[in-house]
Amino acid sequence: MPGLAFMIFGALLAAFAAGVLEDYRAKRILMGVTLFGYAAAWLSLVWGSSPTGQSLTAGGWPRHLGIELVVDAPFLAVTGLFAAILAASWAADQDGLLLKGKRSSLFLAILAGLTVWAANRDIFTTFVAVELTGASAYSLVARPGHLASYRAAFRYLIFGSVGGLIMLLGIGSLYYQSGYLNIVHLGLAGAGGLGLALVAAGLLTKSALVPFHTWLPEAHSHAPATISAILSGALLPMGIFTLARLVQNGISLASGRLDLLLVGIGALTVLTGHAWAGRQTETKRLLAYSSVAHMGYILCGVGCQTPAGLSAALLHLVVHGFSKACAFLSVGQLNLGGPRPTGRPGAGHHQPVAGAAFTYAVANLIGLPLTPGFLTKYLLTRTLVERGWLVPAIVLQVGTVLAFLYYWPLVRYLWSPNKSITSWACPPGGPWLAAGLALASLWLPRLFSVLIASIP
Amino acid sequence: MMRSFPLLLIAALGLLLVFALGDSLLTGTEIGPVAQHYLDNGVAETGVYNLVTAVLLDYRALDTLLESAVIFAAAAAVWSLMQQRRLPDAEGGLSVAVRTLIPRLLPLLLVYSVHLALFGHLTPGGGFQGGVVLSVVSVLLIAAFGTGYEYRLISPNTKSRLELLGGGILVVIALAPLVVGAALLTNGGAGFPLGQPGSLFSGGTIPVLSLAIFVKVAAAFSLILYSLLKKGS
Amino acid sequence: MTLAIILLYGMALAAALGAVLASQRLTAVVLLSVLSITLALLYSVFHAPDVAITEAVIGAGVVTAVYLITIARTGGDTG
Amino acid sequence: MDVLSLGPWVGLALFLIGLYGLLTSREMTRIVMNLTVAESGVIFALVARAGSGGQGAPIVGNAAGSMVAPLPHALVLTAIVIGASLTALGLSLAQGTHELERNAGSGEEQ
Repeated sequence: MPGLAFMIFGALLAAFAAGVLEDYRAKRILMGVTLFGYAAAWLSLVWGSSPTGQSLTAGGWPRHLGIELVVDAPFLAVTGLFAAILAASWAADQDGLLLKGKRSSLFLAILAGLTVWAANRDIFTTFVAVELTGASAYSLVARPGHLASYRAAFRYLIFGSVGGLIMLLGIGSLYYQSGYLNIVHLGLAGAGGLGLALVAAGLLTKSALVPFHTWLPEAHSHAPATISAILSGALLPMGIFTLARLVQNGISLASGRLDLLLVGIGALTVLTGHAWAGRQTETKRLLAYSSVAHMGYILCGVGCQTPAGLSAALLHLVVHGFSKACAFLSVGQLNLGGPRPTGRPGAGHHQPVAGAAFTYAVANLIGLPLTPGFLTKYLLTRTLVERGWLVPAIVLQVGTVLAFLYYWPLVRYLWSPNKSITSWACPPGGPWLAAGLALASLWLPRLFSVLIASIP
Repeated sequence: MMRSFPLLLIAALGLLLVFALGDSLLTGTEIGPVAQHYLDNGVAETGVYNLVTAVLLDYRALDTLLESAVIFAAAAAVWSLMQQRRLPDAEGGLSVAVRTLIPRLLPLLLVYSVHLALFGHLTPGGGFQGGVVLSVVSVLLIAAFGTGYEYRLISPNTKSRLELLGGGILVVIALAPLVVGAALLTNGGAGFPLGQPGSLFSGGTIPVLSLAIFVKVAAAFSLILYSLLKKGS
Repeated sequence: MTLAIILLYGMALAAALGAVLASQRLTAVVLLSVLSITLALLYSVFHAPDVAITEAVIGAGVVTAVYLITIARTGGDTG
Repeated sequence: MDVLSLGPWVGLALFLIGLYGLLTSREMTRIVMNLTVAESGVIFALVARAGSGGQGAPIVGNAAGSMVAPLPHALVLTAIVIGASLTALGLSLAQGTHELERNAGSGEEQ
């Protein structure tokens, strides 16, 4: 599978090279070429993929001695998501925020880190990949000259580092229980217990699950819109992704019900996220809290510990990633960022494409019928009901109603008939991109459901 | 009550951790199957005497590459955050005693850093440690002669290029085994000569990786120190 | 040997407590580098010379330098 | 009781001391320092647990008797370097915040 090696090391080499470039246009081209090559390598992996997934170990060792990398349906699903989101925020970066200083290196390093994070089946390499994406993401939150964003970035860094430390402690426990670091071997050796609880606590901090979510609203609302799209859509759910890998390989608590614990935290997060989102007056903060809620949905699916639950969670991860990135990017376009009462009513009439993209993304996030978001929420609810857990299933529906209640005024405001503002500059290209993302999200669930259905 | 709340929380967490880690991290002496394999077959499979280096640069070389990427990312992040700042021109240059002491210390540190990087596969040390020692040299230069001197000696642009050089070598070595159809980062298995264990030229790609990391880490850490030394307007 | 190790344990814990509780940032930085050197000695006792070198070079060297620079750049010792 | 087997407990204590500092400190540089203390604790626990399993460093030719496991040492080296990078990053954010606060303060005075 040379495609995987090119995805990882192509992004890494481009990140190193971007550190030397000074010229903005050269950086822009380098980033574009890298994303294009990444997408090409991804396609080659999709064509060559087998239903059971393929595995390789770096260094050619037996997998317990080296670091195992796998290309399977979940890997392809999330890396496709990364490529699309990063390409969209690259193209939507009108004011060159991603090009200042060495930020383009950080952007590409995030891509490399996320790819390794998705591919590896080694608990310590996961830690290193987590820290690589973290180290690249923290400072991207800080906008030059913007005090609140610096504070948010620092808070993000501290929470991320403490989460990483707790994860490291858990990794130590798992390793000394069994002597292995490979997830499959850890599962076979029966490692788990409270070591897993520590690793899970670290991962759930990275994914902002209640009660470890307090860093997220600050970081995601103060960051530039292009960065918020990457953080919310691509980076945030990866903690749960790794947790799903652990759970899938039979690593479990020694006593107590892991499934109930995860679904409980998930349901609590859904309620908390929606409740706080409804109280926000600033659109980006609202979207940030909505991300918290959606991490809860995904965790509910993982907590079911059934193939149906896991694939529903993965589908929801992909749909949420596309919709949330689309929403953040179109908010940047529509200038909906300010406090709602002083924003611009009727902005949708002036920028119909961006307005439509935002409206569609919101419909997806609420889970209105006929959208992919509806499909994934339906699958999650069905899995919960099949397991006999009615309370979390009802919580999910309550969440949908709450989401509708707080998104509705926003959409109505966007399309309000007040056309008094005659014009303001609309950067070319951006709205179409957001619309393209929206369209892509329509079809991807179908594609991936075919892939996922083939998992034994 | 409010003042003792953090203490209570920590005590509770401590109890929980003792309970959680009591039978794994906190007690026991067994080595485990993977580490035992490294001890038994490490020298034969990788050709180096220092088994920690064998794990770092051969068995788990991907971790190490990513780790050097973390340092790179941190350096790029610090650089971007401190971009608007300028070097203080007037600052720098300590007392005469320090100025005469440091030039005598420098050759020693230089030799030590290169030694660490070159002999990391035979004795304790390696590219990371050597690179960090080398970056301390640039701090000493700044302390003794001021930022301007260090800037003229090796400018930040040169350091960035050195980072790219080190990173480029790492990526080339990582991808080279694909040419012969081996997995990425394969060392002995892809035909790199492992040499006679215990000699300077042993371990296939390991010494080369170590040197590339040496250059990269030294450049990255001195970029970090340089950026942090700059002053706001 | 046993006594020396216990002494090092005590020194590490005392330095850490001091660094956390110190009222001045400069004191805390000095205690942090004491902690690093103590830990480096302990690592060599625990048969980990590689880790010992790294901890000495990074913990007592670069990280201390970074702290000192930051304290100088953020208004000296007022925090 | 072997005094070496106390090592991981000391590491855990260092971790808890660092966490206590994190809960009680407000100033940014101090927060990063406490993070460093907590991190040293975790790392020391990992190394100390491996160190009681043998009589020599994992370097062929130097060891008198059985060697300790090299894997934890390699993991810990990675963790130390990552920790130092993040410390530098946190401190640069602290410097940037301090500068912006100072500028905001002087702006209000004028």
